[in-house]
Amino acid sequence: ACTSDNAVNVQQSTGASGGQGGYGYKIAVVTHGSAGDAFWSIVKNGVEKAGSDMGDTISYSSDGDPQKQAQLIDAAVNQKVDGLVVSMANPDALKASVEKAVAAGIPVITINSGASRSKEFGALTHIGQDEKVAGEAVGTELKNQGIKKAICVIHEAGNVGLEERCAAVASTLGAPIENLQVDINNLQSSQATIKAKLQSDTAVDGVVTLGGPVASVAAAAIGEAGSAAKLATFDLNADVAKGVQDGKILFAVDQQPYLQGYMAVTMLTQYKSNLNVLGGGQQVLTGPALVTKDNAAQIAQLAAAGTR
Amino acid sequence: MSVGIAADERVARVGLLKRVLLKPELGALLGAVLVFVFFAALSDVFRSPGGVANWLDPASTLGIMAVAVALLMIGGHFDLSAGVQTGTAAITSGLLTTYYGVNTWAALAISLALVLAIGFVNGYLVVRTGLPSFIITLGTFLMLQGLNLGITKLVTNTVQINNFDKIIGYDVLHAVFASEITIAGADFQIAILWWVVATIAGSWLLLRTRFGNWIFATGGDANAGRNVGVPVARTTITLFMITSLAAWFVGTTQIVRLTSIQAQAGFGQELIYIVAAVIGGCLLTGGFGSAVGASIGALIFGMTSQGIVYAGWDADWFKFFLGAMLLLAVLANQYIRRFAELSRR
Amino acid sequence: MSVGIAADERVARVGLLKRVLLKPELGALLGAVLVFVFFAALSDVFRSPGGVANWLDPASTLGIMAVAVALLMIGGHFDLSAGVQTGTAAITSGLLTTYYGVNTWAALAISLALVLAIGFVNGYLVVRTGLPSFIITLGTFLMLQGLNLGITKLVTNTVQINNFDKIIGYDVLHAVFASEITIAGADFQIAILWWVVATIAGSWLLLRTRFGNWIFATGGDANAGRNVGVPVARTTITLFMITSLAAWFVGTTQIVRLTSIQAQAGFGQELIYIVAAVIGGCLLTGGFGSAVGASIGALIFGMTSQGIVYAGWDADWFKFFLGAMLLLAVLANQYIRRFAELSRR
Amino acid sequence: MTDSPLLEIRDVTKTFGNVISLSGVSTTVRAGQVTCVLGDNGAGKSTLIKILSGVHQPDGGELLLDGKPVRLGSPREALDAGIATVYQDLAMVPLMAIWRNFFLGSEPTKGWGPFRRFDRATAIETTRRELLDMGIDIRDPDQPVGTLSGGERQSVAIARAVHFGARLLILDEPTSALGVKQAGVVLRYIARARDRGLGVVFITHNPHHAYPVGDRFLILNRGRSLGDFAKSELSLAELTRMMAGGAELEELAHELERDPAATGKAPQ
Amino acid sequence: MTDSPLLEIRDVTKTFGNVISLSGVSTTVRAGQVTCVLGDNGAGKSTLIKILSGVHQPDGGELLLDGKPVRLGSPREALDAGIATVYQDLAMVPLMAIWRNFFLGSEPTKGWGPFRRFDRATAIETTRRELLDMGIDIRDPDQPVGTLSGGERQSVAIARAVHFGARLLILDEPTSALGVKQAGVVLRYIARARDRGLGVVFITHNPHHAYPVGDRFLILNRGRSLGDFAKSELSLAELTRMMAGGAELEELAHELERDPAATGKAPQ
Ligand SMILES: Nc1ncnc2c1ncn2[C@@H]1O[C@H](COP(=O)(O)OP(=O)(O)OP(=O)(O)O)[C@@H](O)[C@H]1O
Ligand SMILES: Nc1ncnc2c1ncn2[C@@H]1O[C@H](COP(=O)(O)OP(=O)(O)OP(=O)(O)O)[C@@H](O)[C@H]1O
Ligand SMILES: [Mg+2]
Ligand SMILES: [Mg+2]
Repeated sequence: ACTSDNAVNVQQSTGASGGQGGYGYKIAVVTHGSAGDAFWSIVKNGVEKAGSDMGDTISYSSDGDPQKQAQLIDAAVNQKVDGLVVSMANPDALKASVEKAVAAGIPVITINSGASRSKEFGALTHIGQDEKVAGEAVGTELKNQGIKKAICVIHEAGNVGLEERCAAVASTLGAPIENLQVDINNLQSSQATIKAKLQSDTAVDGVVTLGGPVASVAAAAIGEAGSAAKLATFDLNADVAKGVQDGKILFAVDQQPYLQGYMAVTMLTQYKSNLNVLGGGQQVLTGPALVTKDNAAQIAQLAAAGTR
Repeated sequence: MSVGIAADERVARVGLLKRVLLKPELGALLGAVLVFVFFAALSDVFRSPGGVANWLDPASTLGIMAVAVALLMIGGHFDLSAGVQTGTAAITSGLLTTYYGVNTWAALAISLALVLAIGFVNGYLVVRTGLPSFIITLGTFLMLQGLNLGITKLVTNTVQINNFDKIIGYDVLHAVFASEITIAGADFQIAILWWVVATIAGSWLLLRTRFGNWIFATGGDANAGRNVGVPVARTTITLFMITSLAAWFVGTTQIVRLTSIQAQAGFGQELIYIVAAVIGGCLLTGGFGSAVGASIGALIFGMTSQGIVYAGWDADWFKFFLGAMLLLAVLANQYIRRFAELSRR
Repeated sequence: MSVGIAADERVARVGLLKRVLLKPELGALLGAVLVFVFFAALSDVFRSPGGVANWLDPASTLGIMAVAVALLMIGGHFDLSAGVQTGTAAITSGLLTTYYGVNTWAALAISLALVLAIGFVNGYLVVRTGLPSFIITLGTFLMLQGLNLGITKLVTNTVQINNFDKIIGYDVLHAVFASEITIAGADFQIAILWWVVATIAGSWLLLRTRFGNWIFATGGDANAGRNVGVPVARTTITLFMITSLAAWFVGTTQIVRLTSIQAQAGFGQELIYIVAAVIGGCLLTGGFGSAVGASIGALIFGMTSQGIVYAGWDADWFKFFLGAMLLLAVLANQYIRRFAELSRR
Repeated sequence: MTDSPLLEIRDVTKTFGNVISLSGVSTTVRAGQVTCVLGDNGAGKSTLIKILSGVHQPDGGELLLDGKPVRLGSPREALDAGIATVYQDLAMVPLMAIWRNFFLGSEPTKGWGPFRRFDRATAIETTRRELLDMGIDIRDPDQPVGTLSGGERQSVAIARAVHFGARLLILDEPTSALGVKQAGVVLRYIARARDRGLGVVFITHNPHHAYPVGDRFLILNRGRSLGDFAKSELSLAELTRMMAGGAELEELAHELERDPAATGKAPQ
Repeated sequence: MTDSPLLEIRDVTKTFGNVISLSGVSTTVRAGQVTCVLGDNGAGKSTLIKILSGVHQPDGGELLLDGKPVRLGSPREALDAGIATVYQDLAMVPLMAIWRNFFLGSEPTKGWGPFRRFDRATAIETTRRELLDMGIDIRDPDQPVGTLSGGERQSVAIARAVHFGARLLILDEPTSALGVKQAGVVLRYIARARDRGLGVVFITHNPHHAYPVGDRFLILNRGRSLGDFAKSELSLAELTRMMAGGAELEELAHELERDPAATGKAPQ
C-alpha cells in the first residue's frame, strides 16, 4: 500500500515561477565545481532561479580541470553569449580565456574565488569571496572555543578550494591542525578513517569538515570513537542544519552559494539592460555567515530545498 | 613400463608447505599478514579490538563487491559501472520511500529489480555486440553517473537524499544491514558477517557447482567452452547480474547506515574492487582466480588505507603510502608464489 | 590443380567499399562523422571555424596521449599512471624553474628524464615480475598522485604552482607548445598540429618499422614472439617509456598554456586515454589496433564532450549524454564492421 | 544395412566472407559404421566437421538426422542430439584442471535445489578411469590442461568425446599428434565405438589409419567432393592415390636416400 | 665424416618443479646429417628441442657447438648461433599477417638512422615465394595467421625456419598436421637442407617419415634415452619396433576388420 504520508522529504515549492517575457539574455556560467558537488549544486540552483526570474537563458557548465574550464569558457565565447559568469580557482589558467571574452565585448562577472585577479582580467565585479575568508572565520571561532589540536578533513585530494579552506583555518586557529584525507564517494569508509584518526590520536579536540555530507559522518565517527572533539563544518545541508540544532555540530559556516549564483546573473542582466553595477565594481561579499544553534532551525527547511 | 599412479618415477616429492603456498589465496593471505604485522607494530590502537573493528568495516563492503567482481573477472569481464550501481540502488530506494512514499519493501524490491536490469543490459550488450566489457560498462558507468545526479537534482533540488531513517520499517532494515555486534568491547558491523557469507557463497559457487565450472571456461576460453556446450552467453549475463546484486546490497547497507545518500556515491570505487580482486590473485585476462583471494585483497586494502591513518603519516602523502603498500603486497605475494613454484610448477 | 594467385576459384570478389570499411580506423571514422553530423545539426556554432577550433583543442592533447597509449595497448599493457605522469612532468618543470631557479631547458630535461625513468620502472617491474601492468601501474599511479600532492604542498604550501610565464625562455616555450594559428578567423592551437604529427609518427612506427612488428607480437603472443627472437622485454619497457614521453609533452603543453599547474593535474585522465584507444578499435587484450584509430577515438571524445555544451544540454545530465554518445559511437562502429565482415571476414 | 542412415549430409555449402570453404558436399554416416573424411590441408574437412557439430551453420544444403532435416544451431544442440566432437584445436581451457575440462558443459551434479552441486568425486574418478583406459596415466587430475604435452592433451579430448558421444562421434585428426602406441589405441577406440553401434566420422591424413577402420570414404579437395566411396569400391592403394600424393611416400624414400658416394661428404 | 660434430648433447637433464622431463640424454648432430628424435607422447622430445633452441636451460649436462660448450640463454641467442626451430605449437601470433609472422624477430630493413624501416615489399615477396616453393599458394599474405587451416599454418612455420636456419634446423613434429602431399614436401625440404650442409633435428611419431631421411635416431621413453643409433645399426623394422608399438599397426589392421558376418549388423 502506497501511502504518501510516508514521503518524509516532500518539499514545499519555493518561490513563484519566473517573469514572463523577461530580458531574454543568454548567460553562460562556467565554474570549477565538480558535478554533484553540494556547494556548486546550490550555486547552480541560484543561477537557474535568477535565469527564470529575469527571463534569461542560462547555460551552466563546469569542470574541475582548469584547462577544460578554459575550453568551456572558449565555447561560451564562440556562442556569443550576452554575459559570462566564471569562478576562478586557478586564475592564471583562465586568464587568456577570460580576457578573450572581455575582448569580444562580453561582460564578465567572477564569483566565489579569484577576487584578487578579477579586476585585472577586465571583469565587471566579483561576487562572494575566496575560501580564505570563510576559513579564517572558522579558525577564529574555533580558537575562541579553546581548541588545542584539530584535524581538517579533505574529501577530495588536491582540490584547490578545499586546500585553501584548511590553510585558512590553520592561519587563524593558533593551534596544531592536521589534514586528513577521505573519499567523498565512499562515506562509509570516510567515517572509518575519521574514527581511526580520533582513536589513534586522542589529543584531537576539534574536527573541521569541508562539506555537509562529510560533517554528518564525522559527527557519527566522533560519537563512535567516544571522543569529545568539537565539530565545525563548511557549507550547509539539511543534515548539517539538524546537527547544529542537536548540538552535534558546533557551527557551520555559510558563504550563501545560492546568492553567488543568483546575484551574478541578476547583475549581468541589469548591466546589459541598464549598465548598472552593484557596488560600483567593488567586490560584493556574500558571507561568511555562521549558522549556530540559534539560527539553524529557520535555515534547515531552506537547506532541504537546496537554496541554502 | 606403466607405473602405478601413486609412484610415478617422473614425479619428485613436494612438501606440504609448498603445496599450500601454491594456492593463490594463500600467497595473498601472507601479504595480508605482512601488512597486519607492519601496522600492528606501528600502532597499538590498530591491533586493539576497536581498531580491528574499525578497519574491518570498510574492508567488509569492499569485500562483498570484490567477491562479485572477482567472479565476473574470472568469467573474463570487467564492470566499471559496479561502483555507481551501489549509488543507483541506494538513490532509487531513497527517492521512492522518502519522496514518493512507496512502501519500504516495495521500494527495495524495485531498486533491486532496477539494478538487476542494469546488470542484464550490461551483460546482454557485451554478449550481443562482442565488444569488450570495459567499453560497454564504461558507457553505462557514465550514463548512470549522469542519471544518478540528474534525477536526484530533479526530484530533491539538492545532491543528496536524507531522512531514510524516518521510513516505515527502518528498524528492521537497520537490524539486517547496519546493526553492530559487540565482541571484546568493540562494536563490529554486521556487514562483516555478510562479507564472510558472501565469500563462502562465492567460493562454493565457483568451486562446487556447474555454474562455477562454466565461469572458469567462459573466462579461460569462451570459444572452447561454447564448443563443448557451455552456455557462455547465459553465464556472462548472470555474472553481470550477480555484480549488480552485490551492488544493491552494498548500496542498501550504505543508505541504511548513513540514513542519507549522495548523488555521487560509489563513483570511482569500481577500480578499487578490481584492485582487491587482482591483489587476491585474479587474472585480468580471465579464467583464473578465487573468491577467497578477492576477499583477502579487500582486507589488505582496508588495512592499508586505515593503517596509514593509525600510523599517523602525513595525509598529503596518503596516496603515496597506499600505492607503495599495494605494490609491496603484490610483489611479496608474487615472490612467495615464485619461490613455491620453483619446487613444483 | 594449382591455380594462379590472381584467380583462386575459392576467393569471391569483394567490393572496394567493403574492403575500406574493414579497416578498423574507418569504422571509427564513420562513428566520428556520425557524431559530427549530430552535433552540427544541433548547433551551428559547433560547425563554425571557432567551434571546430574549440573542440579540436581538447581532442588534441587527448589524441597525443591516446596514440601512445594505443601503442602500449597493442603491446598488451595498460598504463594507469599515464594521466598522473602529465602532472608529474609539469610539476617538476614548474617547481624547478619557479622555486629553485633552475635554467628552463635544464628543468625541462630533468622532468623529461624523470618521467622516462618512471616509464622505465613501470616497464621493468611488469617485465620482471610478470604481474599484470594494470596492478603495477595502479601502484605507481597512487604513488605519483601522493608525490605530486605531497611535494607541491611541501615546497609551495599550496596545491598549485604559478608564474610559469615569468621564467626565462617562456616565449620560446609558448611558441612551441601553446601558440595559436589563425585559420578562417578562428584560433587553432598548435597542439592540434602536434597531434597530427604524433598520429603519423605512431602509425609509421607501428606499421613500417621492425619495432612495430615487435609491438604486435608482444601483445599478440609474447611467448611465440620470444621463441622467434623478439626482444619482448625491451619492447615492453620502450612502450612504457613512449607513454611517459607523451605524458611529458602533454604536461609541458599544459603548464606552458596555463602558466600554472595544479597538484592533481591529469588525475583520472588515464581512463579516457584508454577509452579513446578502444573506441578507435584497439583490443584490450593486445595485439590489435591502430594509431589512427586511437586519434579518431580522441576526436569522438572531444567532439562529444564539447558538443554537449554547444547543444546546451543540462550540465547535471552531462555524463549521461557522454555515456550515451560513447555507447552509440562504438555500437555504430561495430555495426558497420559486422556489416562489412558479412562479406569478407 | 538399415535403410535410413543415422546422418545424411546433402549438398552442403559454406563460405566465409569471400572464401568458399565447402561447396556441394554430400555423404552419409550409418550407425555402426565409420565414415572417413580425407583430403589435403585446407580442403575443408574441419569446416565440414564444424557444421556437423553445430559450430557453423551451412549456407546451403541440409543435414538429415534419422532421415529428418535438422538445424544444429549450436554445439549444445548437437551434443543434445548425441553428437560429440574432438575438435582439431581440441576445445580445452588451458587454465582449467583436467577433470574440469573433461566434464565441461556436461557436469554431473548431486544434491537438489540450491544445494545442487558439481559431483567432484565422480568427475575426478571418471576422468582418471577413462584416461587410464586410453593408456594415459595422469599424475594428477588437478593439473591444468595447459601444462600437458600435445599428445596427452589430445588423448584427454578423445577420451571426453568417447565418454559423451551417445550416437555419433566426430574426430578431427585425432591421431596427428599421437605416438604409434597412442594412435593404435585411438583406432581401437574408434572400432569399439563403431561396434557399440555408434556412427563415427573420422578425419585423418593417414590412409594407413583410415583404411583399416573406415566403411565409407569422402575425399575432399579444395572445398569440393572428389567422390564418396564405400570400402568395397576402393582398395588401400587406390585410396592412397586419390589422396593427392598417392604412393609418393615409397617413391620419396628412394629419392631421399642419397647416392652412397655422397654420404659423409659433409661440407664444413 | 668430419671429426667434430656440429652440435653435441651430453647428459642433458631437465626438471619442471617436481616433474622430471629429461634425464641424462645424449646425442650428436653433424652438419649434413639428420638426427631423428622419436618417442611416445610425453617422452620429453619437445623439452629437448626447447633446450636446443634456447627456450629452456638444462638443469644438468651440457651442449657443445662445434666442440665448444655453449649456453643458449634465449631463443635470440640460438637464432644468432644459426639455430632455427619449428615449434610444436608453431610460435606464430594469430592476429598478425602471414608475412609479418614470417619475418617476426628477423625483419629485413632498409633506409638508415631514424628512417630505417621494415622492408615490406621484400618481406611480402619473400614470404609468397617461400610458401609457393612449399606448394602453399596463399591467397593474400596480409591474411591473419589465425584464419589459416592447421596445415597451412604449419607450412608457414616450416618455410620460415628453413628460410632462417643457417646451420641447424630443428623441427618438432612438422608433419603431424600435414596432408600426404605436404608431408612429402617437408621431407624433401629436410633432405634439401641436409644436402646444403645443415644439421637437422627432426622429431616425429611416424617411423616411415623418419627412416628415409634420418642418419641418427635418438629414442626417448619417459624422459630417458633408450639408445642413440646410427642408421647403419638399425633397420626400419627395428626402429618401428623400438618406438613402443612396433609393427602393431599391421596387427591392428587385422584386429580392426570385423568378422565379416557381423558387418552390416548395425544396431538401431
Ligand atoms: N573462420 C574462417 N574464416 C575464414 N576462412 C576460413 C575460416 N575457417 C576456415 N577457413 C578457410 O577455409 C579453408 C578450409 O579450412 P579447413 O580448416 O576446413 O581445412 P582442413 O581441411 O581442415 O585443413 P587441415 O587439414 O589443414 O586441418 C581454408 O582455406 C581456411 O583458410
Ligand atoms: N612447462 C612445463 N611444466 C610442467 N611440465 C612440463 C612442462 N613442459 C613439459 N612438461 C612435462 O614434461 C613431459 C614431457 O613433455 P614434452 O612436451 O617434452 O613431451 P613430448 O615428447 O614432446 O610429447 P608429444 O609427443 O606429446 O609432443 C610431459 O609429461 C609434460 O607434461
Ligand atoms: Mg582441419
Ligand atoms: Mg612435443
